[in-house]
Amino acid sequence: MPEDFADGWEARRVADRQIAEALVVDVAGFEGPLDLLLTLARHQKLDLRRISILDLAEQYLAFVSAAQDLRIELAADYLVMAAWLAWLKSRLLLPPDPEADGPTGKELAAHLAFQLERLEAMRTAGAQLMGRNRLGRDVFARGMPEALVLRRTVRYNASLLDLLRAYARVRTHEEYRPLDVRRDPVLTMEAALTRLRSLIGGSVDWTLLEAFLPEGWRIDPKRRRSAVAATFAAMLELVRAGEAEIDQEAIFAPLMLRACRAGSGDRTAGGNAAYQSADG
Amino acid sequence: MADRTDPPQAFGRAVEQEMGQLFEDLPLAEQERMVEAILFATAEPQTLRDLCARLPEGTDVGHALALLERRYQGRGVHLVQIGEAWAFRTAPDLGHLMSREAVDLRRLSRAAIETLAIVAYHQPVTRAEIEEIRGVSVSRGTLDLLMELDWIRLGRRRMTPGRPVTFVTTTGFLDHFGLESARDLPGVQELREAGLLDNRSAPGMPLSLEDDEDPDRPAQDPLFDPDDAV
Amino acid sequence: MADRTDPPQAFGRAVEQEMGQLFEDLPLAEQERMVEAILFATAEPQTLRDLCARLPEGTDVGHALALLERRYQGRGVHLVQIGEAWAFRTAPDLGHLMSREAVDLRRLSRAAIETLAIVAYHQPVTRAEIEEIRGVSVSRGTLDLLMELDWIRLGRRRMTPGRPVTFVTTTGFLDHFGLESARDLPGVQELREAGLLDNRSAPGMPLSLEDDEDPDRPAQDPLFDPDDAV
Repeated sequence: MPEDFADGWEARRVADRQIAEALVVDVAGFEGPLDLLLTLARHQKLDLRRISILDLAEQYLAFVSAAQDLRIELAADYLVMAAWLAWLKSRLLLPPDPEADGPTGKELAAHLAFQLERLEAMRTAGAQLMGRNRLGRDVFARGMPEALVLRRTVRYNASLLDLLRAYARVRTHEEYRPLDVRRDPVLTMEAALTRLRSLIGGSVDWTLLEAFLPEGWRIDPKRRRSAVAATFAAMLELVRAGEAEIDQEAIFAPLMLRACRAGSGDRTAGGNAAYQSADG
Repeated sequence: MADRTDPPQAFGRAVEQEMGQLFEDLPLAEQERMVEAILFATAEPQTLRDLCARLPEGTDVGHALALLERRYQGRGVHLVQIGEAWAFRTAPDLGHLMSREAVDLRRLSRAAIETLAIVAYHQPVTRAEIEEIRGVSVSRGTLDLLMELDWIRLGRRRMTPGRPVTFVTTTGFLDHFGLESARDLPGVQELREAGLLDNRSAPGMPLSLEDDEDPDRPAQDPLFDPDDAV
Repeated sequence: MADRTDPPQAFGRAVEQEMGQLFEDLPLAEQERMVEAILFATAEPQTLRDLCARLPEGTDVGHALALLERRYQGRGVHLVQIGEAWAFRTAPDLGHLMSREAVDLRRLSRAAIETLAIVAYHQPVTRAEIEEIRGVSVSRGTLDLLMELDWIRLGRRRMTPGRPVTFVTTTGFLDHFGLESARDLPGVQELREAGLLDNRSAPGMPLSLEDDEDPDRPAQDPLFDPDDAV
């Protein structure tokens, strides 16, 4: 490497570091490594087509190391870019290896330059768009749209976004559920019956009616009352169908239920049967 | 612009009036197009005073209105005076063309939009499958509404026992939602990446069997409550 | 509207066509004022199809629009073409007169502006391509916001591995930014000539985020069955 090149290099390094340090403070303001590179490139040359990718890589690396010296945490993609630029730099500095396949350093540098130019072009385009005559600010639509009511039709409206959100909701099942359950505080007898039928098989021993109340129907008095009534009706239904037996020691004593064992014939089992204290 | 009328302006106006003798007033044609634009864009009929407040000093609003009224004579839209105010109105003989404007927009119920989404993503899909995916039963009315809206229609019968009918989406559906084909609907992953899907909880969770907004929810849901097993 | 072809309608149409021969078509001037009335009455751009649906059979809407466009040249209100649709809009140089009607335009983040520009200039464009151009992943809610503003929508899926969805701009976008079509985007010709709109693939850059292949393929897969193609 020629010496004057090395000297120039040192001088530039100092300048780069100064730029980099000025930028470090503001690292949060960058939208990713490409944005940072574009800013560095702009510091280098106004015409992006004439920037030196080698210098740019050097500036970027200086920036990253300065940020690290200052113990500023950089997002991983900044470091990935740094590693890649370091590698690109070595590729640009070393004579090309005729054996190596894949893109040459020059090609990679050209693509990076293209990316920077493209990003800047889009940024400019965005600014131009925003600066156009805009509807509702510079240009106006009819302020008094006329709707002469002759025929009134109902049109249901839903946007694609509504549709996508609905699907997302269905697929993830994480809809917002309010704490107060706005369900009618009535448990239907059918519901209680279905539930009881499926549970009764497991109840060989006398079990309190209350143990069969569904979760969520046990605390709130209104709901509990409805659940007890429905479950009681369902119990009677099961007894009538010969699927269960029911027992009560005395009037207003707890009601107990168990599955009807075929051939047990113990239909009038005494109230002394030990019952589970399975109160929920 | 000159729409403020605080005292300093009154002084300014006097000056401007004098200036008006020095500088040319706005050409009448320009005044006319200004009035035209204002009357087109405002939501309320404008009185002479309203118009004056918006227009540059020295505008002869009355003259501009007269020119404008003549210009729109016999056109599809007329300039009409309503009390003290002015507005554009459709020519009375063309009112019938606007009859289609009278539509009531209503939002689709949550059950309906979810059902529609499921049909869109899973078509051809049977009612039982829709219910399985939503975790709640689908009322006949919901499907009827969607069919009436011409967003879904019956597809082929499924060649399974019972030969259930299937539902598919229509061209009307694509039209309404601005899709070129149902294939263009984004996948779950893409929805999440577009930020449409809140991924606080992992997908693939068991179907929730409760939907408190759905009255005809199957009655067996408490069965699946593990706490409840005796 | 006219996408159903059930017999009664077809019959009615045939009758109308015959009538068209019996009765003179509407004079052009009359057609022009009808189109004028409809476009004046609605705030939303109307497509040729919308207009045809409202006008009597045999109306030469294209011709009427051309006449109307010429008539409103240089006026306070212009007839403008927005994609496939037409609308009256106030002349841009008079915007200051309507400052009271001005709505607060939502300030967009830099990310949103850039993303919008990329969709506009590169459409149809995939999320991965947007990310490749910006060098960062598309932040949550950006595409969402642009869709909500009705500036972008889903286009066709790209027929590449993973079949990613694409984004394109809407008529609402053209309307908002006063563009007749995406070909009129500022500087688009120059950018194309400079090769900056080419889809140049990266020779092994770390910036190309190639995660279009989504791992949990959405459940709508059967939809994308090639046998299903219409």
